Amino acid sequence: QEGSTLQQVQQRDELNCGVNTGLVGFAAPDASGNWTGFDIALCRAVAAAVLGDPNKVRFVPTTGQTRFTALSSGEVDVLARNSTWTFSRDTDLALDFVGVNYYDGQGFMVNRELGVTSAKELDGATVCIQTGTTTELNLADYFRANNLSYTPVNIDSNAEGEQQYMAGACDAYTTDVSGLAATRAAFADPENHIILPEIISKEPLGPAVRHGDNNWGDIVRWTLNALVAAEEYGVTSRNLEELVRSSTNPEVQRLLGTTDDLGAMLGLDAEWARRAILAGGNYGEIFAANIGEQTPIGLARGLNAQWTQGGLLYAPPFR
Amino acid sequence: MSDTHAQTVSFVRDTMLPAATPPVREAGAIKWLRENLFSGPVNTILTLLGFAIVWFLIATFWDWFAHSVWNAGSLAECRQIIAATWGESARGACWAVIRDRWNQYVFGFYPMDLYWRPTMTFGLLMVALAPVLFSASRTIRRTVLAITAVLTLWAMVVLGAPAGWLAFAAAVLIGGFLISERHVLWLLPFSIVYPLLGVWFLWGGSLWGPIFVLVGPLLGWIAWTLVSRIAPMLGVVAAILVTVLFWLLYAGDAAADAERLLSLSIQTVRSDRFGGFLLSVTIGVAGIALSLPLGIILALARQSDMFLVKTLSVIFIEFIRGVPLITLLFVASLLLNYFLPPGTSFDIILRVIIMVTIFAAAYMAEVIRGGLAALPKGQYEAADALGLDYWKAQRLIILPQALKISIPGIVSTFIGMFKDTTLVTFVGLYDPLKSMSDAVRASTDWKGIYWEPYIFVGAIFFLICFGMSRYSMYLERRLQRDHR
Amino acid sequence: MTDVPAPASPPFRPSMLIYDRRYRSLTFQVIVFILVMAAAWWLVDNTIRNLALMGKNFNFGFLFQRAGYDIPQTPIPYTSDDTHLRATVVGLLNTLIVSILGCISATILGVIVGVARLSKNWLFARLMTVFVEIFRNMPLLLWILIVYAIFTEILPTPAAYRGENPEWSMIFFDHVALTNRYTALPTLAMTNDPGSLDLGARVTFNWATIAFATVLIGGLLARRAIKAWAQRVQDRTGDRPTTWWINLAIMTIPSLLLIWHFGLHLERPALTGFNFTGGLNVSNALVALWLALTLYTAAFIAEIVRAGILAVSRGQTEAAFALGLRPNRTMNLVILPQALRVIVPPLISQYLNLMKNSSLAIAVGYMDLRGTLGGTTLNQTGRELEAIVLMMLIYLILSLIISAGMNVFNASVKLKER
Amino acid sequence: METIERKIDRSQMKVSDEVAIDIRGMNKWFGSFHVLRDIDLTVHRGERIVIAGPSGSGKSTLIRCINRLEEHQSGHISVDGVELTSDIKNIDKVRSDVGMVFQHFNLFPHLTVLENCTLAPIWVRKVPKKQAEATAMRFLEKVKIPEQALKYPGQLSGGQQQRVAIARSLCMQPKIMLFDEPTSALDPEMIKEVLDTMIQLAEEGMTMICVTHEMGFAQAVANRVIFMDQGQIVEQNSPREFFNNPRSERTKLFLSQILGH
Amino acid sequence: METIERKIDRSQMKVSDEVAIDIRGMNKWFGSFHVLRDIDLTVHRGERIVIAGPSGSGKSTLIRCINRLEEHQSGHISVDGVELTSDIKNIDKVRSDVGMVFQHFNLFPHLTVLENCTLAPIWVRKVPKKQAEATAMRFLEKVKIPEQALKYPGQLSGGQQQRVAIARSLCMQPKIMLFDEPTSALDPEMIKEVLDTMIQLAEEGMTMICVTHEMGFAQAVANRVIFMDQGQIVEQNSPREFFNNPRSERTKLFLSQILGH
Ligand SMILES: Nc1ncnc2c1ncn2[C@@H]1O[C@H](COP(=O)(O)OP(=O)(O)OP(=O)(O)O)[C@@H](O)[C@H]1O
Ligand SMILES: Nc1ncnc2c1ncn2[C@@H]1O[C@H](COP(=O)(O)OP(=O)(O)OP(=O)(O)O)[C@@H](O)[C@H]1O
Ligand SMILES: [Mg+2]
Ligand SMILES: [Mg+2]
Repeated sequence: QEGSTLQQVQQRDELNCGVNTGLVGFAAPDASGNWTGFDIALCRAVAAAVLGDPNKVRFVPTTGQTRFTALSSGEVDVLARNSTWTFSRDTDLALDFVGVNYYDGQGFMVNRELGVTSAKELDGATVCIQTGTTTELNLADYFRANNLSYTPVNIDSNAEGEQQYMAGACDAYTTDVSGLAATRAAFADPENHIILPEIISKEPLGPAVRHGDNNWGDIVRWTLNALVAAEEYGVTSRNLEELVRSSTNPEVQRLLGTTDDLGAMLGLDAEWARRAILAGGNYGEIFAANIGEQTPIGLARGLNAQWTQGGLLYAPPFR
Repeated sequence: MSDTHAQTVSFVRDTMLPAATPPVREAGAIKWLRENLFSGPVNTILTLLGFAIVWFLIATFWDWFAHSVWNAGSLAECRQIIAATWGESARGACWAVIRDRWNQYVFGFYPMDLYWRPTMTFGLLMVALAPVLFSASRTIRRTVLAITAVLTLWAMVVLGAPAGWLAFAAAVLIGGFLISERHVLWLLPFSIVYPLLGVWFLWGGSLWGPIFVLVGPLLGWIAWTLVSRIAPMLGVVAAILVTVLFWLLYAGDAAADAERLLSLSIQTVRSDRFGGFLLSVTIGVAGIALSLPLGIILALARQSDMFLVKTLSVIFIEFIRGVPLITLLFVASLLLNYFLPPGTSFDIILRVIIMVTIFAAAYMAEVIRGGLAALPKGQYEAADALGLDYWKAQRLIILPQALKISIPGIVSTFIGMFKDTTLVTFVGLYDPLKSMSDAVRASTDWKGIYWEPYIFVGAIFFLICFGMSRYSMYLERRLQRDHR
Repeated sequence: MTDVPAPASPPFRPSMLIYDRRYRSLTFQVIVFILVMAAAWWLVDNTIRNLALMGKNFNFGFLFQRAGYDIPQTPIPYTSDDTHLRATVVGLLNTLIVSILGCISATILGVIVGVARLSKNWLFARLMTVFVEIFRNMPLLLWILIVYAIFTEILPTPAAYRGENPEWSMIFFDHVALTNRYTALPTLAMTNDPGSLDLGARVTFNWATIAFATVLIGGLLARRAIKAWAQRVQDRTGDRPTTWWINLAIMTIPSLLLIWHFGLHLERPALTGFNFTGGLNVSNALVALWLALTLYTAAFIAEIVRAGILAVSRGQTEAAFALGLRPNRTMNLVILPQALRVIVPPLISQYLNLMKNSSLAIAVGYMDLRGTLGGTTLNQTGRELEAIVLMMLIYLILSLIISAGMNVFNASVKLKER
Repeated sequence: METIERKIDRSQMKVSDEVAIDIRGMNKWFGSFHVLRDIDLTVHRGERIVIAGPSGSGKSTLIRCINRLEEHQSGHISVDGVELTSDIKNIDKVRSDVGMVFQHFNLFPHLTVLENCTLAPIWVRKVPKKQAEATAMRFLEKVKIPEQALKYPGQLSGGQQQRVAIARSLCMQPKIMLFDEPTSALDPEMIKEVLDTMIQLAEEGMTMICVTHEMGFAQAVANRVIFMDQGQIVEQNSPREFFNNPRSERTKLFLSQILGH
Repeated sequence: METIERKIDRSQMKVSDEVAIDIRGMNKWFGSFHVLRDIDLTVHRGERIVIAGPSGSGKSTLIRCINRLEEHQSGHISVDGVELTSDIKNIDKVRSDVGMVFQHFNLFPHLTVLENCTLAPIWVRKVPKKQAEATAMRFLEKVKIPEQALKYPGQLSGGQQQRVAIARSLCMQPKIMLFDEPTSALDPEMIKEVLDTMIQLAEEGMTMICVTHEMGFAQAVANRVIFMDQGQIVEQNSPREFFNNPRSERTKLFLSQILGH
């Protein structure tokens, strides 16, 4: 295999990024085929960091089946497809999850009319579930652990799941809470559907790269960290130019490459993080623009707030 | 008792009777009804049942169709319009979604300013097909080509094609029309280069790529002429070898070098931009064009008296026919990368086309084998006795006849394959039926719309497939009549 | 006049490898063999290197790990604690269930439509033509999706059966409930349960089932015996005794006795909580897939049947009529036996297609072989190479079994010719 | 021709006065095409009638009307006193009394020769199988192929197949036999064996109507030759008169074509 | 027969001493069935040989061995000095020197008559198209159907088709012509036109081997008649001797059957 992933990407002058085939808010093509979403923004940030242009990305839609193969076979350089970081995927599947860009958990959505307020009351229910995901395993485990019975209705895509749920073909729809929120947001009557309080699993979603190319892993990891750190330090796409000139915070200076050429350690130039942040803003900006409370998806920051705000986002120091 | 009875009945007719009209017992329409609908108790029951079915279908779907809305920006708006026009409880079809997402259904995510390119490619396809498909009838050819030319040029103007390309398309379409009027077979060279032109138009990039792809078979042909003097069969092997080696080893670099010397590029459009019917038709046409020759080779191999060749082709054909297409598509999307040298990864559409081709070719081989088997042995013997070698006999005598016999089977394989292009949805491509409809439904505007996309896509598939099967029936009848 | 075959071959020269017909074909085969071997070696070598690069190996051990996921429809007992292997078997059984059901119903419908297309009734024949053309010329996937959509959109949720004055009521004397999730059917229950036969691996057969199967098979054998007896009587006297009432008795009375013995009765499904319980809930995924496969395949079968009947020349009917045979006898004795020979081979390849097409189950989430082994298992274990190879092998074996059946049939009915 | 003439024992072939088939003013149309026009024909028991005429003149249609393979639209046909109407009983009666041999044999390819011959006796006449088989073997012997009884029709030559077809008809013990160009699908070597069989039948006094172009057969066996053209009976006469002294212009033309080479 | 005899100008038909075909001790098996046994046959340039014999005696197989449509297993065949082995070059050479006419014509139905005739010259002999067409027209004129050149074989009568087949062979300018029962699939009216064509060829001195049952043709044209039975040459002689004075018992039996009716 000639060269590292970085070299390959630079030679190709394009980043191949594996994404979901269509999950509004995270990754979906619009009517003219432009991809937008939370995961998309991360891809663009990496492309900006590595190639200098956030648009030099090719989005490869992957299904639940094809995503990991696409990555391990080299079809994509990075997989940013709301995939859960699990032990076996990290080890047995020979992937490297380089961080978490969204802390999620699996939940249930039910129709308000059912009068159900807790997942424990779902005994005997019919539950719609997307095949081939960790949610399938979590669901089985949860109901077993609580000694409840259920009938799964396997569905093949999110759109199909919504359809089934809306028609009442299942009592509950289960997937990651973020997905539930996104789905509910698109309903004509969101107020009639509630997301139950139980979160039955930990779903750290994050970008993954192939095992073995640590340098490339570092690049993706630190691009993500740069976005998170940028928010922590108040670096936004709007004030970035100014901070480059005026910031006195040494951490910010190192992040933006005005002192200490950290980029060289990654094999990039000094301004890599600037470009990554400029691509779509810092983590907070990306969140707000794609899935935040102002968007139809309407997700609160919750666990995904900075550690300083009581969340779990915690970028290691740039030094 | 006598043997002379005959004398007593001896009879000669002097005046011939004129033909009379049949006795008319009832008026025409009533007679027809009685004969065709009510000719017995069972028939009467069947007729009533038939009417019941028709009535049920009409009663169920009529107001839904009657209350169609063609112009709205979202499903909610549609429902408002329906409620406003036909009352609160009225149901109605919201065809506005097709109108709204027409481009997406037809072109997928192809860049909007380049829509004229697929349009032109499709228009030129008709010219390329003229000598192959429409050679049988001058009227049909004239109609098809004229309509194609007008429609294509009109669509290109509407879609804002650059003047240069417009002129090019006009030249080819009108030129093709004129040439086909004189001698349709003169268009064959165009048919041969068309696949490469088509690829170039659709995907863009440098023209040198297709040119050097074309150089491969050219070199192969040279090798064949040289070697086949020694032995024709070795000639074929050499030709294939030379072609493949050239493609693998030199074509890429040569094209890149040439491009550096003289740039012949148009804007590149990547595979992930393909979707909707553009994707189906691209995969379908490519699969059809490639599976036919492959199928012929497989069929000949299966008919061969060389044990090894025969066994290999039997194994191949039976294996492919024994597994579902969807598993082969999985192979394309999941496993092909295992089988290729590490680090190579090529276009998913191309991989899918390869698998679809292989799949169709196995079926095609069986169809053609049937045609070969139907030929009388005398044809082979006559060819032998005239001194034609194997390849010439196949090319000039056997295949033309076998293919004609197999036309119905070939076309139904094509139809099956075209329908199967919808399965690419399972490997993440945007087929018009499922992926595209899911994508449309994922947007807030059209969430919850269900029937209309399916009916629309189904209707288009029906038109194409039904048209193909009718045309093949026409062709079959025509060929039968031709040589009698 | 000797009969000794002694063909002596001329001495070998290297140029004969190319010029001599016999050796040339040998040469060619050797070249082909080398090329094929080289290609195979190339593929295998690539695979090995790729596996090494990805840090994977080719190993079916994953089949014995815990599967961890649930399957909606399990013909044999299965829980998420079972292995992937068992999940695979469940998937395979689900594939077989929908395939067999589909083959049966598609054949029945196809024969009816095919014969109806030949009917003298203009309206009915046209309707059938429309049916055939519509179903043949649109993708199967579309039909699966549409049928499934009809089920989910038009049928009610179980909740519609709730309350004093429910919006929907159960059909067949309150025994069957149609919902947009499943069809709730009554189950058979016994007051004298004879216990079960354990086949190991948690596969059990109730003795009552076995008893019924025995009675059924016995009945069929008895029917054959009676038919043979009727034939003998006819051979002897020329008159064929009427046997339908004996047959009816044989087929029903022992079963009725068994029902009485085991105290067999129907247990109605009842709406408890979210769903109907106490009955057999046949998921709409199965029903929709089955229906779509049936309709789609029936359209093809109808054409085959029609062609088969048309293939029996008009002269055969005329000859039979001229001999004084009545139309129904002509059909049974002359037309059908001949038409079957024409119909059965393409019919069986339709069965093959149906079996392969059932892999589209994924579209409605029916967990067949593709959904278990080629879906969730593949996905959870990441063993795509092994899973897909195994899945293709299983499909291939099923296909080969079906075609072997076809070959046996073909050989047995082949017309004797000169 | 000589050989045939010589062999035949005309003394056996008596014609009775009983009427076997009576056709009066019969007309038939295919759609609006008038195939048979005003046919009048009386056939007596024991008569051997040959029908000749150019292609498309309605010969086949005429004899197919006699056992109701085609329906006539006006006029009357009665066979053995049974009038052919759409009454099924009458049709059944007539069909079991009238045997028919087709140009293309129309043997049932999925049954052995013996089964071909016993099928109708067993299912229509309800004859016990043993007895049906015995009868069948007798007739197979008569047509000189008892040894082929267990073969399938596809394994026989054309001439043998046609003889089986004749035997099959005879097994129903018909009173009248219809032949529709029984030899025209045969190779020349096989024509003779089939004609021989037919001559034998004639000698035994079977009432026969035969559409054929074998003029030698007509001269030797027929006691009446009927010439049809454009759906009409143009001339009928004894074979001698017919061949030596044709009276109608059309007949002359036809004979000159047939016997021309 | 008379007509044929009269027309022929035997003076033209010279037999040279040159050997055209030489078969020595040739044997052939189909599987374990010994079809041809120890065949020895020498044909001189200009000779016209008729092969007769009962069905299945190996006549077709023999002449098909001559242009290697069948492979012999022992013995030697040489045609025009070229020994037939499995060497392709030799086979090609022989085949382009030997024309063959089949019982069932085997014309190519998808090509016009003219294309049928020009196909082999163009593709095998690499004759320019114009020239090939001119030659073809010449031979079509010779077989008296130039006006049918642009029709398809399916539109011609059997006799015309067989004449096209002869013309097609002639277009390759063969030195030897093989005929395998060229008239036996023809209707009687058409036999004569084909025989006439063959006679004309014979008169022009073509070397011919002809399997046929047309004894009139044999008497008129052949200078040798070969009688085969059970894969062996049982008798060969001049036609006059052969017909008037057959020596072997089997020949006598055969002749009595053939000329019997
Ligand atoms: N089922 C039919 N429908 C319409 N026309 C028919 C039908 N059968 C026969 N005809 C027409 O009726 C005419 C007489 O046919 P028929 O077969 O009786 O002629 P034929 O004298 O037996 O001729 P041949 O010697 O060719 O058998 C022909 O013109 C034929 O085309
Ligand atoms: N390809 C073959 N395989 C096996 N046996 C064959 C083959 N071709 C011919 N035979 C047998 O070889 C014998 C001679 O056949 P051939 O065709 O040469 O006879 P023939 O003298 O030409 O007879 P006919 O007059 O019927 O044409 C026959 O018994 C035939 O069954
Ligand atoms: Mg007729
Ligand atoms: Mg022969």
